[in-house]
Amino acid sequence: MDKENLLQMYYEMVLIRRLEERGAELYQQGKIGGFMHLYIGQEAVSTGLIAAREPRDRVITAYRDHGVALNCGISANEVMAELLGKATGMSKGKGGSMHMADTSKNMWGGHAIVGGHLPIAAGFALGDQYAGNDNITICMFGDGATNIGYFHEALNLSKTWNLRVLWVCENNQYGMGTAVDRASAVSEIRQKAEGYGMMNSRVDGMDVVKVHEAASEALKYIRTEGKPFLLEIMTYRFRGHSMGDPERYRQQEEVKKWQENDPIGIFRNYLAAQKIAAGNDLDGIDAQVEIEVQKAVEFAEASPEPALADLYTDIYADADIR
Amino acid sequence: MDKENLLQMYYEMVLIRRLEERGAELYQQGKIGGFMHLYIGQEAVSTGLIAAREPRDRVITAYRDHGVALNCGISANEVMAELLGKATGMSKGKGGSMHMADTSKNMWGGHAIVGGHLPIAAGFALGDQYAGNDNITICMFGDGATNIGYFHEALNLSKTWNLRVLWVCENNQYGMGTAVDRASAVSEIRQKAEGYGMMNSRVDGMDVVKVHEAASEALKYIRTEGKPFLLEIMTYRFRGHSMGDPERYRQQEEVKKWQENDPIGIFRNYLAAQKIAAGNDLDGIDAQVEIEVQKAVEFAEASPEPALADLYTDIYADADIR
Amino acid sequence: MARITMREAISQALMEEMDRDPAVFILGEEVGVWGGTYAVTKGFYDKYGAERVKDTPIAENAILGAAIGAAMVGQRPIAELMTINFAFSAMDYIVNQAAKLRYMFGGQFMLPLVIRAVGGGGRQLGATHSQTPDAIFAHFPGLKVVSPGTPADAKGLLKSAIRSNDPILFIEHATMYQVRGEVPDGEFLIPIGKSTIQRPGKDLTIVTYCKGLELSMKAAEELAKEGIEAEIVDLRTLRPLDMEPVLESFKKTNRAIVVEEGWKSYGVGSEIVSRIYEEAFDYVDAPILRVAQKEVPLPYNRTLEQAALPQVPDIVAAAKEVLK
Amino acid sequence: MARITMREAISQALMEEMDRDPAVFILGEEVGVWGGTYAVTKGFYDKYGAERVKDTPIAENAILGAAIGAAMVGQRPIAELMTINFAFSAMDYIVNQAAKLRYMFGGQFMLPLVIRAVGGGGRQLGATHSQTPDAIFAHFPGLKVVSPGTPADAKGLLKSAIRSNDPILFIEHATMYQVRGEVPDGEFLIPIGKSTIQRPGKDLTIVTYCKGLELSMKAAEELAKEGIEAEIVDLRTLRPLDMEPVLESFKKTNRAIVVEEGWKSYGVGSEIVSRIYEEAFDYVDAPILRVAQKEVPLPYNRTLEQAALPQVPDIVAAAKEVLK
Ligand SMILES: Cc1ncc(C[n+]2csc(CCOP(=O)(O)OP(=O)(O)O)c2C)c(N)n1
Ligand SMILES: Cc1ncc(C[n+]2csc(CCOP(=O)(O)OP(=O)(O)O)c2C)c(N)n1
Ligand SMILES: [Mg+2]
Ligand SMILES: [Mg+2]
Repeated sequence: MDKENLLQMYYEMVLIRRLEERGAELYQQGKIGGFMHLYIGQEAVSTGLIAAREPRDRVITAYRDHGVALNCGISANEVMAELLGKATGMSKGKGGSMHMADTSKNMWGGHAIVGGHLPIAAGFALGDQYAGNDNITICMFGDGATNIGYFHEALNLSKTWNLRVLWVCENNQYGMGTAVDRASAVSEIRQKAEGYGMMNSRVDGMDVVKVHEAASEALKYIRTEGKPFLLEIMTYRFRGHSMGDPERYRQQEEVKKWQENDPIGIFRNYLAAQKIAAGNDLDGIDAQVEIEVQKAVEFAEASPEPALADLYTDIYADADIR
Repeated sequence: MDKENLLQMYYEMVLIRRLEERGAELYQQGKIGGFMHLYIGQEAVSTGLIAAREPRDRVITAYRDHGVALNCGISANEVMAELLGKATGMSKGKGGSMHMADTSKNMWGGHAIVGGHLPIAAGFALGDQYAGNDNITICMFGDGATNIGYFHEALNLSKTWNLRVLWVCENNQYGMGTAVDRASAVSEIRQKAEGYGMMNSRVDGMDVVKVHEAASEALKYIRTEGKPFLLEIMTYRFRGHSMGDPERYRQQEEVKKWQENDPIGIFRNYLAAQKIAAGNDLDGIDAQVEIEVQKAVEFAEASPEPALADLYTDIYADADIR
Repeated sequence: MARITMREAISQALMEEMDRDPAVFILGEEVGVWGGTYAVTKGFYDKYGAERVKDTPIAENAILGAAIGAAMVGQRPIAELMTINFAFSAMDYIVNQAAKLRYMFGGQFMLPLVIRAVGGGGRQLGATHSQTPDAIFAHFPGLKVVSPGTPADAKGLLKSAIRSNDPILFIEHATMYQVRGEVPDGEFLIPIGKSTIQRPGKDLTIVTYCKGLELSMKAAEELAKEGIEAEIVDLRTLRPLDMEPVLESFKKTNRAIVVEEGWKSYGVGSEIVSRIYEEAFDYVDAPILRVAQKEVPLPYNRTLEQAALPQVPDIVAAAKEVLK
Repeated sequence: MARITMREAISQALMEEMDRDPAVFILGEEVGVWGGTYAVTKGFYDKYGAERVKDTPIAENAILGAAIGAAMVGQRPIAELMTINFAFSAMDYIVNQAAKLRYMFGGQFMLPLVIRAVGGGGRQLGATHSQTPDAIFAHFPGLKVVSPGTPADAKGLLKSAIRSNDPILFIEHATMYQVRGEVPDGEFLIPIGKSTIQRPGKDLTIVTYCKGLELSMKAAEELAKEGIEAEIVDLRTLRPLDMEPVLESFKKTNRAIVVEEGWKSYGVGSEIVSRIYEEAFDYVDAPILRVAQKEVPLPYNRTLEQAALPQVPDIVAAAKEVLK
């Protein structure tokens, strides 16, 4: 990876962090509603992962999707506008925090039914296989999602039909308040791939460079072999499951321990150690992000609400019949 | 196993065979309706398996259930009566071929939604765990059923909660017309247990003695360790999936090859070779079964239809409100 | 125009659309090598090959999820549920995914998807395998629900469904595949969302669809013998629901019954009855009655099952009742 | 008698029944350590331990399947679906297993099972997470469907549900946990399957339940200011449906509206309207109207979402309309 790409990754990670911090404030002020799940702490995962894809590779994820949206190239303006439910959001304010998609950027959402998007991801890959191309579908989901039947049916189908899917489990060690071992028969999620005879690997998700490497390798395998792959990425969310989580299920020491392992801090150290960028350069990026996020908030606040008539549009494609 | 038990197994296998042969005739005559799935060819599986259980161990299976019902001690009369939809059937004619249960014999059905009974089996074991006993639930299902999400959720739950379940996959190599490899990511079903870190084994299901041994071992493990176990039993159905299967998906040579491997014939040879019973003794059992089946048909045909008022009973337990 | 069975009409529609548009493909349990459990896709596997007639694992969520995904990226899948009873095993994909994805993402993509499912009772398949739960699917905006009652409608509606850019649940009836009727050869489309008069009459209106149409036609013959001329309106599509022919007929006859195979409570009839009173209140001369399934899970025993299902005499009796 | 919230009333019912009967236990996602997503089971884990307050994997089929199995062998599980939207991910267990198993096996066992699920819109959760699909569950014989509108009813009905030997879907509303009301302490049972008058009146009948009750009570106050006295009948149970108080009220007022939060088409109102006309035709003075959700998937944006949901002014307007 060259300097430009590395700095781009740094920029994206900081952008996710700052945008979500502002989002949390706006949520507290009642300007954002519904459920909002922050990605803070997990930035290295989607950043390293998405940096490894070709633009023609499709991305789909769960409701913890702000980071993925930004990594895919959706603007901070649009993300913020969607959070505020404005007409200028990429889903016109109809989707909100959990449903960010921009198909022109090959980002297919933001899905709120746990595990529900996995069979749909298999469907993307089926569509591409049917079309005869070698696009890959990158499907991200949580550790908790690997216990639902959707996971099983999707993984089995992808292996049986040789679909090009990179299954990415973001193992942040909890599904809401339930630690992996309390819900899953195996502690390492990658072991589930054995039941499908599927290639798999596991990587440290606090280190964006390692994530990028592991993802690149997996994508290469998928592209050339025409088979799926399961990548488990170990990570941790620094905030609650969603806004307003009482967090009775974990100790504050545990959280602190992980926060000392901040993926942005780790990456800064790496960039300095490798002499790719000094603290100053990175501070410059931080400042630039600060402005970008501020502008995004202003853009979103100034944006119009969707028109009342929009309630009835986008239901059907044939015609807007009810 | 002593002689008595071995001969009992022989008797049960022949009973299943003859009863189903008569059932097929009655179906052709229009006296049995709905779907009817014959067990012919697979008799050694449930016979060896059920012979290994304690009476307090619960049994639950899919729609291919006549054999299991007989092995559990339900009478030929009742099985035949249920097939004919008579009030004297164990489900009062409301269930039919696919829904044979007698909870007093710890046989809990006969279930027609593929894989649907697996989470219910986990529930039996949960109920027993909650009650503090060491009963085991024996849950049988087909190879095809291992691709549906229900399988995954049930196996994961059983391992995570240490439920006493013997998961038994009757691998007869087809789910309707779909060969295992066309629907499953792995050829050996037992491999799926790896994804749950679950103990497992595989056994020849045409040999009732081997089935009995493998089942006994698995049950011992479950009872003492308090953990589930997946047993794959290799078998073959000699008839179509259900009555009226065009059987376009397999060659007649393949069927013939397996029919030469008849589990009843194999067991006869074994009994003779081990000098447990001569051909004569076994012919005596055959003749006895012939009479029993004939009587069952007569019983069923002479039995009354359910009363019209029964349409409205058994819907609710509190009172027969509609 | 040829006199063919419902099965042939459906096969024809599928073949014609597969020939016309390479983006159309079929997936489902036993659709390929077996030729379809109800033989609807017999011969398709040989003609179109394994890529376009895809046998799937028994995994209804994967089938529908994969179909939805493929539709989102531009293909036009036809997913077959072996029976509509198995729709409950993949309910989320029908009412929560297919019905909502387009809306939730502000119209960024289309969902040109047909889910074919056969339903209905009367074949002694027991409580879990004999349902006619059409009404519950029709409850969800975002989905379209079609259920034809004649071979011609089956062909014309299925072809339109395949060409539609929206998710459509297409419900067939297991006991109607042998029903024969005149069906136009080749190109023949019937618009989704249009009810129609299947039999003209002046004395009362029978509103029905699918299996109910078959029964109502027979009942109308019985009634005709007694000089009663029933007008039969076939809904054909349950969502979007076209009340116009119903109301037009009702304003003429002033009396109506609704006939459906499913359970009466919270069923299709409930909606039709409510709409008639709402939109033609001043034309009502007698209470509108519903003929439907008894409120019991369907039993295996044939006599009991037949007693639970709506029958021709029930329709005749209801018709006479509203004419009193 | 104390003035407590709906949340407290439900917690109380659960605790009292767990204390009374050791066969009662709870299972579901986040019911234990977390204390329930809506804090209904807060403190339960500490009080009853992990065996009686079981946190489950995110696997709705396993949760309901396990509950059904445990009920069949004699326990009395209360399964919690985090929201009713996830019922679609385990639909087969609700409508095809719980509702039919007893019947299919000729009554060999009971299914003493409560499925608690919270539903409803109005919290900007988007289309897949905001539904009020109660009507579709009420369509299935074999199931009982209960949905209380006051804290007292919530307590009395939930306690009865836990003691019932049948599978019961118990639907709560996400925006009503803070609603307060007088609730009797300790032993207090309300029978399943009984509608009741929540507000007496003489001018028109408002038939409703759950969230609709809250809205209708407010609307009745508005109407009262203009001298219109609405009688409010709360269904409380959707199956078995008790029409007696509805019909009695209607025979007095001769005018009615039905208020529900779910979609209008094929909804609860459709059934109620049909039944009133069927059973009290001669008492009808004006078309019966339905107030319900607009036929759209619910959007995230607050203004749009509120526009889609039925509101107090909609009820007031409908009431005046039927009084014209
Ligand atoms: C089918 C379904 N069941 C339950 C929920 C409620 N729910 C939302 S997020 C969540 C936890 C998911 O955990 P995990 O997959 O590990 O993802 P994470 O939140 O940790 O990123 C649950 C239970 C849901 N949205 N869908
Ligand atoms: C959920 C569901 N999907 C589909 C079916 C239709 N179906 C009935 S049996 C069967 C094949 C099952 O194969 P397998 O599990 O191998 O059992 P076998 O018949 O070989 O004993 C199918 C697809 C069903 N009953 N339930
Ligand atoms: Mg997680
Ligand atoms: Mg099989």
